[in-house]
Amino acid sequence: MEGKLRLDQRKIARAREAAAQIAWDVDAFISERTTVAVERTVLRLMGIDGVDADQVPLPNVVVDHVAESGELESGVARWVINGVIQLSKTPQEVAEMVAEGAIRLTELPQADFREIAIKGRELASRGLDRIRDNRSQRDQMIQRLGEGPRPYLYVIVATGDIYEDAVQGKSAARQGADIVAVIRSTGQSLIDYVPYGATREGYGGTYATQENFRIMRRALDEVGEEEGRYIRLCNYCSGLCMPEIAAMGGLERLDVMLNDALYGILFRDINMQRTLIDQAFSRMINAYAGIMINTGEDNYLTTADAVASAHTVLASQFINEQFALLAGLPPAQMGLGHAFEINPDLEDGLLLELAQAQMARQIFPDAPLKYMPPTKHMTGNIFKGHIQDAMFNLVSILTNQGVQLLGMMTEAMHTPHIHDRKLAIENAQYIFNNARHLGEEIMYRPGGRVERRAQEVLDQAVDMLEEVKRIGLFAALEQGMLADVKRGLESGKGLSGVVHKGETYYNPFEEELRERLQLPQREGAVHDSGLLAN
Amino acid sequence: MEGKLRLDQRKIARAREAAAQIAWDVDAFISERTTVAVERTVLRLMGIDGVDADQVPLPNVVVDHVAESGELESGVARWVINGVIQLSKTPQEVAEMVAEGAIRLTELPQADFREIAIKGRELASRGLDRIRDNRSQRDQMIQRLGEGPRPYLYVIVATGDIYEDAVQGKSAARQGADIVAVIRSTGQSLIDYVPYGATREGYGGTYATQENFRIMRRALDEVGEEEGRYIRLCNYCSGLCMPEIAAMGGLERLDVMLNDALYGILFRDINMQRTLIDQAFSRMINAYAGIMINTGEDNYLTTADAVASAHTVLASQFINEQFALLAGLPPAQMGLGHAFEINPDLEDGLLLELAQAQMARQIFPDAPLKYMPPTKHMTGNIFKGHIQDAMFNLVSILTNQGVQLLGMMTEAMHTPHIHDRKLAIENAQYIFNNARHLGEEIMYRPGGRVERRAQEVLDQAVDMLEEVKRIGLFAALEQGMLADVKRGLESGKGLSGVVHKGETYYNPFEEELRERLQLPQREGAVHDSGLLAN
Amino acid sequence: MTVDYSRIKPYGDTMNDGAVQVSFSLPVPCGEEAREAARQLAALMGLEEPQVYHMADLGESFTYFIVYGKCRHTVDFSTIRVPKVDSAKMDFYQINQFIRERIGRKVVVIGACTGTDAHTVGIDAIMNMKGYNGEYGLERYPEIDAYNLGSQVLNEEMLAKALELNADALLVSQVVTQKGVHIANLTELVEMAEAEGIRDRLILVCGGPRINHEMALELGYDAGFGPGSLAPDVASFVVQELERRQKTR
Amino acid sequence: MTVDYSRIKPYGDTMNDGAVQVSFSLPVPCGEEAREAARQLAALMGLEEPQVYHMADLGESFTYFIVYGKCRHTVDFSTIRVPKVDSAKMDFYQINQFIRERIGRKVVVIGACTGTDAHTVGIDAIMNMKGYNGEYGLERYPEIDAYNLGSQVLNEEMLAKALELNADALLVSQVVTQKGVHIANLTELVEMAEAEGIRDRLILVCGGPRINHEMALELGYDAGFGPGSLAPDVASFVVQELERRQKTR
Ligand code: B12
Ligand code: B12
Ligand SMILES: Cc1ncc(COP(=O)(O)O)c(C=O)c1O
Ligand SMILES: Cc1ncc(COP(=O)(O)O)c(C=O)c1O
Repeated sequence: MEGKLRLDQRKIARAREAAAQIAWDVDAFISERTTVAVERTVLRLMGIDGVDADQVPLPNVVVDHVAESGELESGVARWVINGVIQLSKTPQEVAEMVAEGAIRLTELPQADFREIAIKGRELASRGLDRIRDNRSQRDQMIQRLGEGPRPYLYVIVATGDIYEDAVQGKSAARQGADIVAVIRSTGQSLIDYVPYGATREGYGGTYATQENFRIMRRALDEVGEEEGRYIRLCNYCSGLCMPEIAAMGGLERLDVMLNDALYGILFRDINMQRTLIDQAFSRMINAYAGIMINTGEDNYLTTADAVASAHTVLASQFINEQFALLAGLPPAQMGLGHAFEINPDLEDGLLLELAQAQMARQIFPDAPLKYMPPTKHMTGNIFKGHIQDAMFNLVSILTNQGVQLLGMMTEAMHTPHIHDRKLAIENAQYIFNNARHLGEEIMYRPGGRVERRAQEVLDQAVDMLEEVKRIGLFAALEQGMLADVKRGLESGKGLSGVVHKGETYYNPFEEELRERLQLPQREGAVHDSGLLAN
Repeated sequence: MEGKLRLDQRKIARAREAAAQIAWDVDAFISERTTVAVERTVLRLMGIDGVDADQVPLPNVVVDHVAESGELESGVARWVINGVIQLSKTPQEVAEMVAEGAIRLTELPQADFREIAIKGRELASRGLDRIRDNRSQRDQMIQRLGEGPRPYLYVIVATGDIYEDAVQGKSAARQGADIVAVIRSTGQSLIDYVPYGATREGYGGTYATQENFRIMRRALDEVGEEEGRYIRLCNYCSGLCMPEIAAMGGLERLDVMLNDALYGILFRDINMQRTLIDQAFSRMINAYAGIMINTGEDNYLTTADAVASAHTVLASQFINEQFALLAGLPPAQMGLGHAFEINPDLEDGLLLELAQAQMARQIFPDAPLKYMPPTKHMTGNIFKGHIQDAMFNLVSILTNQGVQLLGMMTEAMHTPHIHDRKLAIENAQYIFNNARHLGEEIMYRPGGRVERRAQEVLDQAVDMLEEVKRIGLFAALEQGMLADVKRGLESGKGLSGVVHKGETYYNPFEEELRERLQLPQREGAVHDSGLLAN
Repeated sequence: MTVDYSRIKPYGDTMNDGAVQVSFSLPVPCGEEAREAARQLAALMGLEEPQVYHMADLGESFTYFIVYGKCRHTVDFSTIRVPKVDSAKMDFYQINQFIRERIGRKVVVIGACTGTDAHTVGIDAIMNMKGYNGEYGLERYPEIDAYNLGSQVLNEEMLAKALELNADALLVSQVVTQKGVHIANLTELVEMAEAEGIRDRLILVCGGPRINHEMALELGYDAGFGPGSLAPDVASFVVQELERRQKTR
Repeated sequence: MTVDYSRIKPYGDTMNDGAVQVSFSLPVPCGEEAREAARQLAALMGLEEPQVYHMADLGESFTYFIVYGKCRHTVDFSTIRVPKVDSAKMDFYQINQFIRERIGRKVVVIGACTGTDAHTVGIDAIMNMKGYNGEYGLERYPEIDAYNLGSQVLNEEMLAKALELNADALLVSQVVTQKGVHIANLTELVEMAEAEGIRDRLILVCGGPRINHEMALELGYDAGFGPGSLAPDVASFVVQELERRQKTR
């Protein structure tokens, strides 16, 4: 697409450079640390699943167990693999023995590290192969069944009961949805483990569990076969269990994941170190799983004004883009977020929405931009709400967005009812079809209101990013430069789960992922050490 | 406004020339004829009102009376004025005496024609002065109260009961309406008299009577004062009583009138001679009363397909324009009609709607185009309907229309309920405000789909008009070239009411109107005869 | 997630949650008392926990409301039986063949939009040559003599024409329904036909956006056709009914 | 056009026409039987002549309906009385002056969005410096010590803080209402305050989009504030209630 709005390419380049520098600086920090969530993820990827007698997930049991022994700085993999070798058990069996209190991992005899590394590599290969297989299964299914045109129609289900969700999801697919997201129960993002099994009781959403993923995946595959269209499944790869959920998503063939480098820090008061480390690992998994991430820039506009804070959305998109690149996520998997949240009563507000959407389109030409609907200014007037959603759909088709999170006329009331989605899908289908090529036909007056607005937002974003680059992301977060909230380096939830890697730290999955994603290995990686060279 | 779509100016000129020729040819035909309705109008303008013992309106009684005597070819004015002179009565008293059977007008002694002409001129002046006074009262009220911005928000009331209509109209004005139209009961257009008094029983609308006009006028003036905004009143100047209703509208200060040169012929099977003669006189009155007419091109698209028949709308606009000019109606009073009736399920349908609306805007730059909403493709799905209406509103603000007949989400069900209008007004206000200057910001790709479509429609209209010019309007109507219906010169309703003017034909009101409108007098007019030169 | 079809309830996102949306206006001035009145009305309608989500002042002491609530009523779906036009649906070719083979003469059909109603698009859709939605209208059927009388046809005229042409079937369209004008008009036709003693000789069919088969039967018609009907639907019914009558006669 | 306020009915375009619009889904497969079920449900709701104007297949044996009908229920508007926060509404300056003159010390107010609810925009609108809709929040009031605890604050924490700061008033925001989670949470706070014997020392105020004063009273609060509330509304109530209590104490 040739630029419809004349944007200064040098400013775009400056913004990108600043964001890259910001991400690199953080990456150096990340490289020296791991978290309990990353370690649990390693275990999940080894195939460890299930809960102990107290319903504590085995990955937590094992990580806590290693942590208690003060050995987490080497990572859990080393200890579990040693157990596997020493006891000739599977990782799952080893974990169960730990849970039963039958063994203490750090007290078992130690195998030679080369042996551990060989086993580690084997396990990592096997684990990632499962993810790779899912990815290629997805590719084949899409090949065979086809998929909806873009913008994809994305709807949520959120009954709290996974079995109702499955029904609602299937119904949505029959109505025309391309992506079905299961919204999580309030509060899940702040619990430091992933609940287990099928769940039927959530508030404002349904717990994300691996079994729930499976139930939904099966339901959507079923309906996809019948409708002759691959239906994508989405969930939230956020909160204190970010990388674990990425692993679960990879293992259960989720297709889309909410996954933002900064969201947890800003909007859930999760400790910044914790989230930044977690997101890096989660994104490598998402990248490898072929999962499209969706970033959460819309959240900036739920508290701040969408006109005044438009540039913070753009700045965050740049940062998310750079963190994604560092994790091996290609632009085609970057569902960078933004939202249609300008007060509908603003004169010429639609011009500003158009400017923002078109600007994002031009700056991130290969990203399947995820466009969020009006929410904040939706009211109990469902009729007015339905046309706000129509305007949102119009802007999307005019600016060629990638993923259309459908607005619901009942936004101000409840999570969507079964027919709310139907009406929302009809709305989008009508507008998309009836204005299909309008975007190709219209041009914006050079120097006009739309173009000037885009330029102004870009300018502000460049300024902001260069300032963040100057002081560093941590300081910027501490000063409340993003989303107007101040977060301390040492405060927020989950800090205690951050662990400085020791000399002996070993994570075969990260190494294998980096290899497969063609990312450079971290310093000290076994992979680069020649240990495994035969 | 500079042309956004590049239209061939020569083609526009050709279309206009053809339409002018078509109208002139018909005007020559009209000049030799009058109708019972025109004659009744003369009586109404003289102040004759009320009904006889059988509820027959006095204008009908008197015209029928003169017709019975075989003297209608001289017009009624001459006979009534003679009665006024001979009996020293007012026209109303004379009419009442006729109704009571107390006198036979044609058998009274005859005054000298010069005396009749002087009296005629006096009555005509007095009658038209009332209309002029109404016009200046409107101007003053607008001056004092102000009015809504364009596009005006136009809504209908249609309860069947004038007292309910008044409530609904006031409520609509409070909600933001600029124009309130009272829709007529089914069938009224085919009755050859105007019902009398306040009416409370109509189907699909309320009878148009002078008393009903008065009741609504009072209600809207009241609410206009309170809301600080002049509220326009609209009714239907169509059917067998076209010119009478124009007179009633002028006398009761209506502001807008549905008034189309061809509608009655095509869509009500009224005889073509009858309608064409009637429309000419009705339009002179509307012109003088400062009433904005609204033409009925939307009707073409309720039976025909809006894509295939788009050019018939444009052709009819050209014809209506020329008939209006012949009646002294300036472009500022020409609410030329068109409609948003393309099937909403058509891919890129919105592009075609935009093309049509923008084209009309450019071709008739000074006309307050009246834009009709989707009706035919509205369904019981009120939610979808509401967004069809939103798209309609969007096209209107993008193309700078003059009068926006608001679409109702309940179009497929019932004439509007009190809250349907509220939601419709909210819809328009939201879109108009939120996209206020978007029309100024967007340009259409030269040679693109939108522009090509407009060019194509214009081409077809030129062809059609030149063909109609070649064969003449009557023949064209006979061949079904307009709206796909064939109408005979001698068939259809109301033909018996057409009268060839005699040598002695006299209509002081037409002469006075032509004088005041600075139109040329008809051949044989007293005005040009020197008779009245003192 | 199993459904008890003998007691079905509205569904929002949880079985039997009863979720219902309602909107209406009340002739009361906008305010908290109005809101309470709306809530009470919803409660009378059987909505539990009625929530007024939107309230708008319409002026002139009218107020508009959008309400959601949980409906406590249930419907026994398992026993619902809806009368349907029970003729087998045939296509253009089959219908003409049926007439040739089983009726053995042309079938005469008259259609009109009657009373003061001037909405011809519906009856045209059924009758006109070019048809509607890809289906030819009856005028195109070689074995049918179709007469479309157009709009605003009085019942007298309709019956006179029926006698004149010895019609087999009358197709009556009614679109305007305000204040039940269509009911009055449809009823009048049946009564006039009965009065003239020709009711049994005619297949009476009505149609329109607010017509359905059940109500047509109630009004004394042989069939009723609602929105989306096409010529073959009507023709299939008419020819089969005609054959049936010929057999039983 | 006169209205009988003791028997008001919905209004479409004619007094007492009862016009009501309803929409809902039923867990039944789309078809004529479904339409009939919808009609029957509407009839149970008291709608006469129910018309199903739209029916849509939602898949998975669910069907959506849009229905209009004429409601036969009436409401007695003339006797409706709605409890309202009855304090006089003052502005920023008057409130501060009131505190200086009649309370004579700073008023301590604690606010939070409690339970698992993380929607802070509402409570921030009331409390934050910058305020909302052109009205400063309580933090800006010189005579008020305002503490905004933010979101997902547990009831225990809230009460502990109240004791610690010797608070005059607690402002509780609840936005998520699914499955009645807000009712449970609001009730718990009152019960805990009572259990600790400090209920009477506190002015308890709740607010949120689905809260109203009447329901707040029922839940044991002193006042409730719904959508569109602003800081002066709350502060006016708090300071006047405080004065009243000081007087009666
Ligand atoms: C087009 C239209 C017009 C055109 C009609 C042109 C024409 N030659 O037909 C014009 C502009 C002239 C018009 C005028 C009026 N209209 Co009108 N009109 C409509 C509109 C927009 C569409 C109707 C239509 O063509 N539908 C398409 C056809 C194909 O559908 P259908 O009629 O349902 O027919 C199908 C089936 O029902 C069935 N069918 C129909 N008839 C029959 C008969 C038989 C025997 C069979 C088997 C089947 C069958 O088969 C058809 C094909 O599937 C509707 C609103 C809407 N969206 O529905 C309003 C509407 C019908 N009109 C309405 C009104 C009030 C009027 C007026 C009275 C307004 C006024 N006072 O000026 C006038 C007067 C007309 C009159 N005297 O009757 C109201 C009726 C309200 C009510 N329920 O009573 C409506 C609903 C609009 C509204 N909300 O106010 N109208
Ligand atoms: C913004 C928003 C968010 C933001 C919140 C950001 C933040 N920091 O607050 C984010 C994106 C984080 C969010 C998340 C979620 N949200 Co949310 N959200 C909204 C949204 C769009 C707007 C709410 C808002 O800010 N309103 C503006 C404020 C000013 O209005 P207000 O809260 O009513 O406050 C006014 C009055 O009520 C009153 N008031 C309010 N509190 C108090 C307190 C006192 C003491 C007083 C006196 C007055 C008062 O004064 C205020 C000013 O006038 C609504 C939908 C909507 N349009 O209403 C959904 C909505 C509230 N969210 C909803 C849900 C389900 C969620 C999630 C649970 C979804 C999920 N599973 O992920 C999450 C989880 C959050 C959690 N743990 O609670 C649902 C709730 C459904 C229900 N009825 O139960 C809604 C209705 C959307 C929907 N249809 O699904 N959400
Ligand atoms: C990136 C991201 N993660 C997660 C969530 C969901 O919230 P929670 O953290 O409560 O699961 C959102 C909310 O929209 C989001 O944007
Ligand atoms: C010019 C004109 N006159 C009149 C009418 C109204 O119809 P009727 O002739 O039945 O009054 C219309 C319908 O839209 C119209 O466009």
